[in-house]
Amino acid sequence: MSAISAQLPGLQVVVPLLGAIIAAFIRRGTLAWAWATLITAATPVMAFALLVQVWANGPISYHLGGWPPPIGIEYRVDLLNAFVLMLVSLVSAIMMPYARRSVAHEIDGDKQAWFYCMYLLCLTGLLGITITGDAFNAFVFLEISSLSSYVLIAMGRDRRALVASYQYLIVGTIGATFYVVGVGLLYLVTGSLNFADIATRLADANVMFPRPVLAALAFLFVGISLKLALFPLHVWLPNAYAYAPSFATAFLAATATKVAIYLFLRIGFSVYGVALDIKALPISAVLYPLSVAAMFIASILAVYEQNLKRMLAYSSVAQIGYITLGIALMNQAGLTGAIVHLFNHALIKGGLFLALGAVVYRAGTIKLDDLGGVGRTMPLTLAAFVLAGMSLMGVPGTAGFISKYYLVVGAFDAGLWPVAFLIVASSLIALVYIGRVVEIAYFRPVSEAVAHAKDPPLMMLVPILVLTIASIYFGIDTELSAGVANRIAEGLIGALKLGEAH
Amino acid sequence: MDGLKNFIEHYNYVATIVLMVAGLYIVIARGNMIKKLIGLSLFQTSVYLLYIAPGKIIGGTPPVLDPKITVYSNPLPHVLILTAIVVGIATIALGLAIVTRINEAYGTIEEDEIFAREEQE
Amino acid sequence: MLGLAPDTLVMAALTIPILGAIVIPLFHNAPNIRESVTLITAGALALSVWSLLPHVLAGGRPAAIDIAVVLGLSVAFAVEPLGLLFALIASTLWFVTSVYAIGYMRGNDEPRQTSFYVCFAVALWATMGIAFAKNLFTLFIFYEILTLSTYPLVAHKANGEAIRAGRIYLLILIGTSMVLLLPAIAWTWVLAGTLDFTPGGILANKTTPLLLGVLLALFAFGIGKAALMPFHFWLPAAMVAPTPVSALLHAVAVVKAGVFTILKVVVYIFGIETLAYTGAGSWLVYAAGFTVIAASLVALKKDNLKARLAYSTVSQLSYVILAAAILAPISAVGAALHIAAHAVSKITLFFAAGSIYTAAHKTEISELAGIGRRMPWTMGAFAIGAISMIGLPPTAGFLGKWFMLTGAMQTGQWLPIAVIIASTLLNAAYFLPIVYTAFFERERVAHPAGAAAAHEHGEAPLPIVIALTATAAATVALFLFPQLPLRLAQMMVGG
Amino acid sequence: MRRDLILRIGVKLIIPFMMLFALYVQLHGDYGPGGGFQAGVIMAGAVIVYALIFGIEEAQRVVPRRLVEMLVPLGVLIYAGTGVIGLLHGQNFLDYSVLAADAAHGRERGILLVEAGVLVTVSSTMIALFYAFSERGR
Amino acid sequence: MLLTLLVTVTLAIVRMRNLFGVIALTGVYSFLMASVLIVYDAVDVAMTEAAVGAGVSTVLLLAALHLTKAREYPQPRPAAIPLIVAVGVGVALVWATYDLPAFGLAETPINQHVAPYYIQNAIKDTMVGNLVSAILADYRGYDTLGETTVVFTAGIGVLLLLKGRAPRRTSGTAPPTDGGAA
Repeated sequence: MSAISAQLPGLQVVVPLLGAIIAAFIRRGTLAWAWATLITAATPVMAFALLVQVWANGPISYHLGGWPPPIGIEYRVDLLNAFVLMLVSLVSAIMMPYARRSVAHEIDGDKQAWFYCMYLLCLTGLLGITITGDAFNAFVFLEISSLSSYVLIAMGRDRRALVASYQYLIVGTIGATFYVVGVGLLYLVTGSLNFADIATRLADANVMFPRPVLAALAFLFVGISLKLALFPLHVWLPNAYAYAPSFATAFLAATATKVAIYLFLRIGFSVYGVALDIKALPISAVLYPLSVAAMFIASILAVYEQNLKRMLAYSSVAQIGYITLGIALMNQAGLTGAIVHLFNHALIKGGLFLALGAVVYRAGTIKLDDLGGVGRTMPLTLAAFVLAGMSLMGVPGTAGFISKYYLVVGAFDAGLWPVAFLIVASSLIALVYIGRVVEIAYFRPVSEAVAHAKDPPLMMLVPILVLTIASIYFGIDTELSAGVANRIAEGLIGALKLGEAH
Repeated sequence: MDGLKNFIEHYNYVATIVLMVAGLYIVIARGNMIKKLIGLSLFQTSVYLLYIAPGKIIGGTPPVLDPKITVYSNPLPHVLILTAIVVGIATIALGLAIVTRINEAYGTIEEDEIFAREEQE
Repeated sequence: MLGLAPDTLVMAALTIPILGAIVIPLFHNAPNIRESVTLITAGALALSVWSLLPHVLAGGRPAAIDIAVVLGLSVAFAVEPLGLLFALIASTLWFVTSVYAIGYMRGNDEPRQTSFYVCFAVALWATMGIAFAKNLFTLFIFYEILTLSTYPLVAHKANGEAIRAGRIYLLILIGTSMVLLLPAIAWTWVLAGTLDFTPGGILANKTTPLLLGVLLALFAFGIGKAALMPFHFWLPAAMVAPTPVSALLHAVAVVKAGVFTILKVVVYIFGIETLAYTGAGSWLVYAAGFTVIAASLVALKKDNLKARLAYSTVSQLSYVILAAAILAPISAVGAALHIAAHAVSKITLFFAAGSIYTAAHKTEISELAGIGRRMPWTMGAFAIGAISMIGLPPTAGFLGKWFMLTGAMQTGQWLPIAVIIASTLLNAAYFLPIVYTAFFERERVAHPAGAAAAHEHGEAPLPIVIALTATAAATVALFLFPQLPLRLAQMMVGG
Repeated sequence: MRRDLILRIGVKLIIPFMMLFALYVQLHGDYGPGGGFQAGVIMAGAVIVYALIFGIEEAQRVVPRRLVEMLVPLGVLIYAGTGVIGLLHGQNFLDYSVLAADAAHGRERGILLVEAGVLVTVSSTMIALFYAFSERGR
Repeated sequence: MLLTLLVTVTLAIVRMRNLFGVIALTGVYSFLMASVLIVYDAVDVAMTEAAVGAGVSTVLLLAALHLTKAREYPQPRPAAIPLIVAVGVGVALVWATYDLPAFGLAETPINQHVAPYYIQNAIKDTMVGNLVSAILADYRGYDTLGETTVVFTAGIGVLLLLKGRAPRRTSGTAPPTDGGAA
């Protein structure tokens, strides 16, 4: 047992990796699905075990190939990435039962098996990015997840999926290359690739080579921002989410951007923040305007969107704005808000996109005007959609409220009360675009498109409801979400090396 | 003169950067999807030099151990770049596959035309 | 009265309505059972709330549930006098309204009655939550639930007008609460480190009078349900809803939740003393006073009966805010009394309006000539309600105004006094004509054809008549026996 | 150009040498430049040349599509499997030291194995790509 | 100097419109790059770059070109903004790299910190003389596993995308369905 728990960090990634490899040998879709479900179900278990270990005894360091860092590659699990690992794996595991029908409906039979193989690879990549303590290794797994997600997106029925995937490939690769350049510069000035090791050596390096250190930050920032769709680098996201297969959309929306944000936190706080005075770096200065712009512009774009998937995609860009805003605040409450919103938004968006997937499955369209009265033909699905929507607006008593509340308090603590008002004001726009859906779904006569639709089969319905209920539940019992996030924020801020000014 | 000296010392960087700029320019400016991919690979390739050039030690030899030799160039960047090359070609291959499909679906691989089509729909 | 432990009763009050909401849809296809479930739920709720009364009068503060959420936010409930008063009014009137609603919904065979009753039950659940909330956060949660659960009722008719009204309703109520109230709460937390309702308030010398004033403004306008101008539009808009909704929710539960919240914030968050000596609240007198007058003037212009009642409500609500803003304990008592008084009298008026609509399908005041002779009960009740609105004895309306005036006199504030007097005249000006036309004018017949239709109606269905007679009676009774609400109100201000 | 006898003979002669060279690059990787990846590319190159001259069908008769599609994951499996052996011996993932009596030999063996894995995946992937693209053409 | 040649080829690639020629040039580019790498003692990398750049990618590009039969059109879109962006990045980098250590020195961080360990211990750790192989397959073997996985991903991905005979849809005939369900 202890032997296994000692190997957990390795297994966390190796298991899905092996799963993916073996999935490639499978030909039958259903079988591949069962296999993928089994593998995925195993990941949150390991993640939870890791989280417990870390919560109890602090960070774990795992040396791949038995080589200690910086010679070899290190897996370093602290509270932050244990939390993200758990989020990613848990959400994926919840979604898997849903996948079978939805994928069978949207993907040709002979392609389903490999579709799941790609999904597992994507999961592997995301977990790998999250768990690794090595900058270059992170890049390799970034590429694994990226390449597989390009394929996942390109599998969409609509031919526009191909273009979306292509654009994502271009943008994603540029982002990855920027990241490599950034890592390269850091390597040139510190001679190391291990995050922790870089952090220890960065301060001296900054004395000798201040410019490359700053440039490296810039390149990493841009590279990762492209991945996490920080406004205005989000252009790839709406189409990618809109035309990908429903399951892929839900999966990516709930996990991919979150991992990118994690990487951002890791580099910003654990590397730069530890070595230099983070408040002296132009991080907040850049993040504030972009976040606010995202919160408003993206939300407004969502209001005018007819395709509901695109609407939610824009809303995702806006929500990412909240998270980056919380990061920019750089105080306890703000950072907690950012991290807890990472968690809540994954649940909320996961639920919303799954619900839309169910609509696609039954009604075959998600064009808002075709969905009149769908609330009456697919009551449970739409009820879930509305509830998750409320959580998205941040109605008190829902998970979304907790995040918003932390952010507002953080803004007040930072003495930025205008920001506090911007946060709440922008969440009103969410009310508008969710409200549109409610009006049409409930107060319009039933349209012919949805006349014969009904709630999806149980295997699809349950994941939707689970995620939705979770997105409400974590508005009351926040032990696992805000509680952990709070301690993570403490850890991150505690480790910061702040100048005398602060 | 110092500036010139510095320039020469950093010539490899400058060259690298020129390649990078060229690649990036192609990616952004060109509408032909294959050309874009070529630009992308240029962009990626340019990074190789950024890693490898600094690893070169004048008077050093390739990092293949040999009792007679004492000074070796830094092998680590080589390893990283090997990985980078592979990743690059993988990306290009995938990109080309997608482009092929796009061509089948739209009958063109000029982005502008495709966007024009989408406008009509 | 139920002999249960007080805490259990609180629990009951907080669970019964939501249980009802869950059970009602099960009998979607059996209207009779469905309605009786509603009645039973309402009755049980009223019973359990009334059973709380002795405990509270004895000085008890029954509590239930305490879930810590984050940053000291917790979901917790504790009954205090003002809350109990509010709960008593709401739960009792819910029972009456349910009786009325059955008559009304069937009389006009409205669509989607099941969802109507469900939303109604949820709304009442939210009201109980607000009444018994132990802290701002809990109150805020149920405040929003109330908004969201009443939205479907407003948009009930599902026609263009109803949907538009629904939009305004949501945008203003959610908007104000999100953009103003939420920051206010967060700010309060940052300042005071707690959100519990505490006698004497929690903000004593926590910040400068100026900021205190700003914070008060955030609350006063953030609580859109109090319909302080300019955030009152949602109320007239909401009148497209079926009359029972207008009656119970938009004359009692929702709007009273608004002023109730303001009262609680003034008394238990700021503390009357704190506001009094910092003078942070003085501006509120003007805002409220303005709303009182302005709304009355608008009401004068309205010919649609429900619209006029709505604007009357807007002005009456600001009475309560005004009373609170006077910042004299005695006027705070007046505010509490006025909540009760206005509740019973305004609901009577709405019942009457609905009754007219059901029996005669008339909505405009100009059509009401002589209707008093066809519907004596209805218009009689209407008259009582109107008198109470004006604030003349022997009706409940008189009490509230009386206490307000006394408070204003004591503190020597002349503006409130002027406002109250002026508005009294205005009230008379827009209510008495209705009563007059109804009873003393002859029926105008547009043309013989129309005449036939016009003649074919007497009183409204029995449940309706019963209901409005009961509330009218209550309006008078409250004047004759004011001890109970008075006692509760005085306990609130620590008397 | 299918008719061109000399070319066909020439290729027939070259291909074994390419294969041999690939193997050399593969195994010599420990002492000189080269390794699984380069070898894999060359190996694939051999097959591709063959296919170019003798046609896809002919090539697929020698190296069936199905086989290639199997080999792609197989290589990674070899690599990862080598890593798992470490796990099974209670060592960390990819710790080769357990593959032989003493650590150094174990690691040498491990390197050999994983390079083989790389070879398999790379060569088969290249061939698969070639097949995929050329089949799409017709 | 090779680098200069490299730069000129690159510029030629930027200018040229005939895709076939461009692909040919990329081949040349790769060979030049390879030779530059050899100068920098990166023999393995050079070998790979030659094999991949001049070999694989050329074949793939030609295949794709054959399939799409495309010839790049003269550009309607303005070149100003892209130029600014690209050059901006370039300037940033020049500015950044300016105070990096000069070329070829031994006492730079990267040549001081981790690398020496490999040079001293590779043989006794792994009995493999080629440091690159040693690091590639052992010290950083996990990266290489990832790299192989990337190849694997791309392979399966391409097969997945090009599987079966897609109906030869000519432009416009594809059903535009919002949300993917056809």
